[in-house]
Amino acid sequence: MWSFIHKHASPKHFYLLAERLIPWLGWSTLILLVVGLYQGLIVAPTDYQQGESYRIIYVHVPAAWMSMFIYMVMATSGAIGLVWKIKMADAVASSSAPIGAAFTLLALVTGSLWGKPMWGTWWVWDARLTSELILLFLYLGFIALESAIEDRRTAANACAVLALVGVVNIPIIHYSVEWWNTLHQGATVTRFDKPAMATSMLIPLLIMALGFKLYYLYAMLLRVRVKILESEKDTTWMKELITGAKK
Amino acid sequence: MKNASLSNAFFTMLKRDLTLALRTRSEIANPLLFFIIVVSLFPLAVSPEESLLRTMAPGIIWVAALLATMLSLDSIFRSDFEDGSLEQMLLSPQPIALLVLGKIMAHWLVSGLPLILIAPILGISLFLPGEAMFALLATLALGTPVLSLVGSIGVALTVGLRRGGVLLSLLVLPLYIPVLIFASNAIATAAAGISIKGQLYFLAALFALAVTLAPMATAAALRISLR
Amino acid sequence: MASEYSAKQILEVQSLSCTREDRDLFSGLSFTLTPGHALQIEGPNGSGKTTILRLLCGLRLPDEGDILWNGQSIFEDRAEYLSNLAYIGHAHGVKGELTPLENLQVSQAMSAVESPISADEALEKLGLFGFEDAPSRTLSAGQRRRVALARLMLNPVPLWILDEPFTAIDIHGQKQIENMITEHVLRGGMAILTSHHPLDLSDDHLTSLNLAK
Amino acid sequence: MSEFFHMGGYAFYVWASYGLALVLMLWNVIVPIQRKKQQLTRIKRKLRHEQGNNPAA
Repeated sequence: MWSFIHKHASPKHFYLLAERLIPWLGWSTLILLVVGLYQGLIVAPTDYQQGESYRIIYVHVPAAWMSMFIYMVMATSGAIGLVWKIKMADAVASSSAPIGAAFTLLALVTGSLWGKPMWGTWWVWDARLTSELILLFLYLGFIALESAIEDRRTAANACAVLALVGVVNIPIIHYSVEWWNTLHQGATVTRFDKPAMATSMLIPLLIMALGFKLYYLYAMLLRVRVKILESEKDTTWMKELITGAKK
Repeated sequence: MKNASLSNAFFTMLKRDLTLALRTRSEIANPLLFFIIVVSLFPLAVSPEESLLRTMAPGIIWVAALLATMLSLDSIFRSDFEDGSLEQMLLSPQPIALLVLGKIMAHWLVSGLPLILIAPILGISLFLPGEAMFALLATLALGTPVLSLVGSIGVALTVGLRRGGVLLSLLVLPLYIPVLIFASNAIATAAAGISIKGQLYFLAALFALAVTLAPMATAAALRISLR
Repeated sequence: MASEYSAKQILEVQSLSCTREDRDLFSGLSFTLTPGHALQIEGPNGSGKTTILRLLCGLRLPDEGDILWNGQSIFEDRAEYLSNLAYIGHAHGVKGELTPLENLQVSQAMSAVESPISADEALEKLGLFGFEDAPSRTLSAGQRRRVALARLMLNPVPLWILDEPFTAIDIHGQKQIENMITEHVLRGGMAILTSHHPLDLSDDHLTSLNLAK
Repeated sequence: MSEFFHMGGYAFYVWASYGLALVLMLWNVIVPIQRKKQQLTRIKRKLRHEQGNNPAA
């Protein structure tokens, strides 16, 4: 079993696999996002309570889901790279970090943009937004640590440890913030709720969520491909590939 | 590995770090002075008005304790990294997590304990009511070890870097947030006379989690940083 | 002189290769070290002498190849290998604030071997009589390195890995250390050291490895 | 059509959100593609350089 994984986890195979997958992923992401946007912005009915501003949900919620999902992927692939010393796992983790950070930032800003029309303030210390903010710090810590260490493999392993420590702390942070938020809830319910989701509103959300997942895979593979080009530039297979493919 | 040599290794490491810290006085004094100065900044910055300071006292003291511990974390591995004794520790047949736990305990005794001893005086200066004093001491007693334990992971990750200081705070502070939330809230609730068992249980749970997992993570991080 | 260390303790290095900032320092390096032998590694600065020692200690993972101790990879059962190894690096790890005695006590507690002699005797063997209680920072660089070398006396292990053991040591001291190493090897111990200092060991006890490309 | 862009008065908030989403997602696609091009040219130049001084190889 190991030889199978090691064979497929070798940079060469991964690069060829990525080259084949990238165009498909790119197009399917685009189609899904266009369909999702069409459904979300045009087809889905207006919310009787929040009017049109609720449509921000089709970007905010998938981004929030992705920010959490990608950190989990980073922790798992970091662990794989740390324990089984598979270079590609490290490349996946470090390629995912900027995408995850971008989604977290997107979730934060769209959350504030959605909050403004409803409560008149740009920022409200709501439990989910605060957890998202802390998650952004975790991402920035990961990226900062990775750029601070010169040796690529040491950086990957150190970041894997950080991601694992982070992933253990995420539920604790989330619980603490939720608990802290309910304490200071006070009378006015500033609960940051999604409106009651009619199916016609829910479908676009699921399409967008799927589109974001494919997009993540697409963007991550793009970055992994560049990392392979950088780390394997002296290998014979790379040279043949480049000289062979004279495009 | 006879357990006699295990406990011997642990206590030797603890004694070693304590003697080293006691011989360089400044290592103990600096975090303590920092703690006092930061706390006394708030009345100047916000207002000397009693009721305001009383409500903010738990938060001020705990944020200052957080930052003071953060500053003193560097001393756990920095000098050992520079003179090669960290390498010797990694090459010891004794389990590294145990040796690291000894060093972290020494760091807590040198940095965490003084904070606990001086905190009541600062509490009084911020008009903290008498009922909250026990909560202040209890939360610091349970919380500062977690700060040292979790902080040691961050400092182990950045020990090899020249300018690791700022990076250390970015790595470690987010992980301190649960402790900060439950500790400062416990003091505030106690000040209002309500029982704080729940918060203390949670802090104790964080302590148990940190004391079991953190040394292993720190050992792994050290092995990686010293590659 | 019967060998104190069991004959089956063999260090095997199989086609080791290591790169640093995508410049490969060495590749395909293989050798076997058996009891009663020393390996002297020479080469210009930056040729990876220290890197090899750190690889042999298991501090650093090689890019390719493996290192076996008694037929088992040192990266699997670390404690077993480390209890038979003593490494003294260029930064030898003697704390300036602690006295030589205290330094030795710490290294004694961290090793898993009973010490045949007391710390005082070990220090005396390295010519540090009378300096036992002074803080190490008051000692000269050469004396501090001897405190580090005294660990080898205090915790007898079969395999010594020494990085430039003769630096900052005076002529008389170098002779002492040379004897220490040769005695250790003739007693059936093993040593790997990086140094240009000639060791008077016959060829069947000493092999040298030159890293100059 | 203009009613659609008006978004029931919330035009700024909705389009700011979607605009930022577009910018961030495009950025994470364009940057790697550009870096791939740069890296490819760098490798090709290195290859030409290698082939240049030992054409027989």
